[in-house]
Amino acid sequence: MSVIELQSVYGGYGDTEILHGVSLKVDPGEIVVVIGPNGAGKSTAMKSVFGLLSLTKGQVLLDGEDITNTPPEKVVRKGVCYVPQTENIFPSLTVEENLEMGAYVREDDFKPRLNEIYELFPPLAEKRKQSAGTLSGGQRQMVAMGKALMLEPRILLLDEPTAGLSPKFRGEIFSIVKKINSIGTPILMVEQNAKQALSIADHGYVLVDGQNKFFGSGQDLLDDPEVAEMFLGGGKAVPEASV
Amino acid sequence: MADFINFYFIPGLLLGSIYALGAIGITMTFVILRFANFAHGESMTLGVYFAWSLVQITGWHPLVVMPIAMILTVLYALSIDRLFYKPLRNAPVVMLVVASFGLMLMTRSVIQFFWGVQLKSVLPGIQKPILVMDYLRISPKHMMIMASALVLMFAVHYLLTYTKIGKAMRAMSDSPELAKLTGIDTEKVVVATWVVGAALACAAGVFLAIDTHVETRMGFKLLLPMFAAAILGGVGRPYGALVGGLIIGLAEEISSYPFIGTEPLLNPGYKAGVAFAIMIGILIWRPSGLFKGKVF
Amino acid sequence: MDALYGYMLYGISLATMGGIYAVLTLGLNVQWGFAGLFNAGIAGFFGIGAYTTAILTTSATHRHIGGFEMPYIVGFLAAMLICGVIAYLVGKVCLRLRSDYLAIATIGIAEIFRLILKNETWATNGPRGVSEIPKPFEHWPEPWNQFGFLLLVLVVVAIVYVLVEVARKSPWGRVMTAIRENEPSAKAAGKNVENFRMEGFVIGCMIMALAGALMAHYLKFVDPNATDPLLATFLVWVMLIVGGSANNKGAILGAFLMWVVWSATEIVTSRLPDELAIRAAYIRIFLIGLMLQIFLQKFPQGILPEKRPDVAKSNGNAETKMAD
Amino acid sequence: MNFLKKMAITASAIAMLSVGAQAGEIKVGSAGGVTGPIAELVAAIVKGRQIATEHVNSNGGLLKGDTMKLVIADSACDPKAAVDAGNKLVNVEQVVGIIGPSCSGATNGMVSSVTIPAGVTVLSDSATAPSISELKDKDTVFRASASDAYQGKAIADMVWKAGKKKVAVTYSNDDYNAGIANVFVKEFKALGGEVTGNQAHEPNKASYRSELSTLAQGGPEALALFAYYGSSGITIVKNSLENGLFGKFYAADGMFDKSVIGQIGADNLKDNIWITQAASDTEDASYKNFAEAFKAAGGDPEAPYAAHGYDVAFLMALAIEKAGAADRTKISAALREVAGPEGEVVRPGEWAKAKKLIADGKKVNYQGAAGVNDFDANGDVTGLFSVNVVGDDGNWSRSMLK
Repeated sequence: MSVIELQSVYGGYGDTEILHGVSLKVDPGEIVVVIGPNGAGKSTAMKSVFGLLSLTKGQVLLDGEDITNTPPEKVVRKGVCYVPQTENIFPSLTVEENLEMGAYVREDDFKPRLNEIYELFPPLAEKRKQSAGTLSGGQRQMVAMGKALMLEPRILLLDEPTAGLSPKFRGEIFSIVKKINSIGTPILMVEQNAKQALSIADHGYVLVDGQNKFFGSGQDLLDDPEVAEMFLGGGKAVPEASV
Repeated sequence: MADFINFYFIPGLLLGSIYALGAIGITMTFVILRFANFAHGESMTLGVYFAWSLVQITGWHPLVVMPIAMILTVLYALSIDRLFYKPLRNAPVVMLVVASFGLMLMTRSVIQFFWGVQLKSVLPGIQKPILVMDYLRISPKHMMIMASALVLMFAVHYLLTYTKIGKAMRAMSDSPELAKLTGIDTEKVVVATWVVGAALACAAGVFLAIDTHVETRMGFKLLLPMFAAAILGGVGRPYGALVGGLIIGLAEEISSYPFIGTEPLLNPGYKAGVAFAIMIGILIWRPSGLFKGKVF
Repeated sequence: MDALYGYMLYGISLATMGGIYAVLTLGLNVQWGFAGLFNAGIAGFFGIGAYTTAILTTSATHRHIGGFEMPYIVGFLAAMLICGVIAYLVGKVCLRLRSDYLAIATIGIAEIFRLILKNETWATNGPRGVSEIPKPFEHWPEPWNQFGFLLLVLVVVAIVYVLVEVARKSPWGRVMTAIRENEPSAKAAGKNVENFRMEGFVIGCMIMALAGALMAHYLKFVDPNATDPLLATFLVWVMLIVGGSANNKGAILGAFLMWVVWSATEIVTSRLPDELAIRAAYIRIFLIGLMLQIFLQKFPQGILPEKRPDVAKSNGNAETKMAD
Repeated sequence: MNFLKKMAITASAIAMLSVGAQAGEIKVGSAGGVTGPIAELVAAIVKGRQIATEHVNSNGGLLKGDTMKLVIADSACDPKAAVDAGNKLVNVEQVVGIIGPSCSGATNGMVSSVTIPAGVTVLSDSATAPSISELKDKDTVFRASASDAYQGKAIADMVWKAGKKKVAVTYSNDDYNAGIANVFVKEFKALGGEVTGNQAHEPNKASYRSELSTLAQGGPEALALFAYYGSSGITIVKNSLENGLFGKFYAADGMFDKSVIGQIGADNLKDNIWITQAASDTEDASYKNFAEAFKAAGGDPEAPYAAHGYDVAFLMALAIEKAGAADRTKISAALREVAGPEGEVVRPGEWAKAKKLIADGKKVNYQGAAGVNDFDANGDVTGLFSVNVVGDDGNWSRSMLK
């Protein structure tokens, strides 16, 4: 059974419909990447999993359980963690406090998990008493992901984790994503840097105008000339600007 | 110099700590519930009247009955939240401001109805100050107020730094949206905010009443300085509110010190305007306040 | 017969006060109903208007500056002009921030203005106020003088209503609605949001000053209590919310209705035993406040809801929330 | 929305039914700032009015046994509210005359806009602004409290006679206290005294230490304090005594209240504070009559203007009795006839005696609890004054000011 499955969902903000029947799924242990042009509804599709917008049609399933239109605070408790693209840390809290907040819904002792996170992100261990707002962009992203991982989630949703980062950090983030995945957490990720993202993905989706356009394994999509033409700069280098 | 310390600096500090305690509640509701709570001054007044009644019933010192008054004020704040603010939680925020504006007058009229408008006192009589080092005049009453204020400030500090709910409050004042996504129980944080805000408002009011007297419009008089303190410190920054309150209190008192000649620098009639002037200045030059608060 | 004549005179006074409040409420409607701006210091702008005309139109006295004996119309125009300038300065500071800041700043302005009125005795006669303000038609025989003034008020209400209504239907009004509903998309459409807000704020304040000027002539007296928030700020808010914000007819209806409720309830409460009658004054304030809360929660559209066929309303809230 | 309409309809229906004087009831408007900035003072004033009305009604009533009915209207110390209140009293309630309102501003607005055009007599108990004297009022505006001009001078004389040559002055910045301070400063300087500092203060502040510290410069021997006891007076005395800034205080009647002693303590105030108050003739029997009645009614006579409240209600009753009918147009002239100075003296509580005198066609001279009420051409009283100090029993003790 898929961890997360969107079955032909329709919806948007207010009266503006953005998703016109999007379907996608993430199977256990997978990294799934969603790419597409600006305004294609990539982030919106991800937010729909998290109950951040109201769906008019279609279903969202978590391990087969219907969680359509469940409010975000309940979705978290079901073990789905979401890292937004911006404002994904509490800047005035220290690194450790941020991680603690990530474990807010945990009733048990989260200390062991905290140490695991520090092992995963050694720079954070050094700066645990520093307020998160003073960290560099890449380290903030680590805090954001670490915060989400505190829950030992069933699936991790990442909204453009590399947006605004320099190419050096970008690579670092992708390798972290791979590392998180390798210890067993399935990941659904929206990305602008399609080429790099697809190269670590098990599967990829291409959304255009709120609808599915292409689907395939990461490598298939990279090899697909049409996809390459549209999103990978004709097979050339990935464009610098991500917005 | 002795005059400056005795009659300008110490009163300023005292007034400042009262503003500071009140401003913490304002700054927290502003950032967590996202609206400027005009009824905050009235929570303060109500708390004082609770304390006054308790003093009448028990005959104890106002500081002794203060915790009970604080609990009553908290209950009031929570029921107001349930009845009047919660139904508007999903409406545009400015509706909440309108509602709080209405509650300000409603609460005051209830106080005036039940307790009447006659002036009251929680601690009658006068206290001669103790002379320290031959020129510092320190009144025991003021020592008590300052000490209690300090205790409360440390309690707030402890709550915000070392408890889960306190950290959640700080997290939510950083970003309510992210707090929700993180799974923080935002309604619980809202409740905690009212608890802290109302309890501190009650304490600030009682301190003021110990220093002066009990009167139905005392809370409203403090509203503008408290807003100014919250904005000066940076909205959503409880420590900022503390500093902001102290600065506003000191500035109000010191503004009429005769720095030049024997006439007050500023006509004391304009004292109440000092807080406002500082606030406007901050809004022009640094809307995020001294401690990088939220700007909406 | 005497009684009937008395009721008629009371009716005139109700209508006159209602009319002045209607002007105030229309001014607030431009700010809140059109532009979504929260002005918590209506009393301040109202007072500025009242004092300006009072000082310009009274005859010479040793109590305050003046002796200009200007015609009423000059008083009215000057009141609006001065208020407009002050509103512009306030707007300059606050309008780039969210509405709460404006609310705090405007309540502060009312406070500062009150302090100036009280302390600058040479100009304003301090707390003792400006008396013997001339009143249009006061030399006509009773009750025609009252009728005359009522007519003046109603004419002003009509003029303000027509102007504000024209503005609402104009492209300017439509942009205002768009900004209030969805600021980001209005910005994206290339509208200078801050300028539009400023225009709404300044125009609203000028209308409030006009109401203040009318009140000064009606009462023939003005003192720093003119800036008291209860009757000149809070009541106006209740009027607009009850009548229907963003609807000019609603604003006028709300003003007349609430003034009648406010004034006439005392006729009932004054019949209570004395002790209660005194305390009933507070119950009156409480009930008016409660009414505001009920309307805010249950009928946020007011008695006459906003008419706006072209824009869907149901999802307005969701949109603003997301836009935050 | 329906409930709103219903509410309005019910309200007006009740109003209609109950309007119009019932048989044997004569209505007098009782306007006062029962809400608003001086509400705490007005509560006692209104009580004074009620006690006078009870005295009238329980001793034979008005005219042919009619009862006098006070109709309360809230003037909120605000001209807007006062005009509305006046309109209701004059036009809906059809009162014979109006006592009150409390504040000068409210009085100014109400009489200019409502009662002077309507020809209704107004007798205020606590409006003291000099500008009220100057209104072109067709002799319909009276007041039982002395214009500030008199009391300011009385205090200046008292301070000077007490041998104080240098004083500092502070006043609460409201219409009443600012006016009286102004007169005091002028008169005290005219006597040859020195005013070392003269400062307004904003009422209702938490502390006045800094103001007082500035005022204490220049060696003043006493503080002339013009304030209401509640909004700032008590705080100022407290702050001064606690910090040794001032030890002696001279004050006007806004400071006269039992709570001043209650909150500061009799020991601290004994021989340190002098508060003037309007008074009647030498023996001050009028005040004693009033004070006993007020205490019997469960009130505290030592409240500012409570006595004036009594006087205006009593005077209004006398005027109606004298006019012989509940006729608005005759009240003004009748009021002058019952107020003195000629005629047999009538004191608070002596309604039966007054009623008989009037019935016999004799002249009456009401000597009020708060002073002689001989109206001058402007409808003002000049007033004698008494001074209150803290007596041996820890209460206010009162003596005439010569």
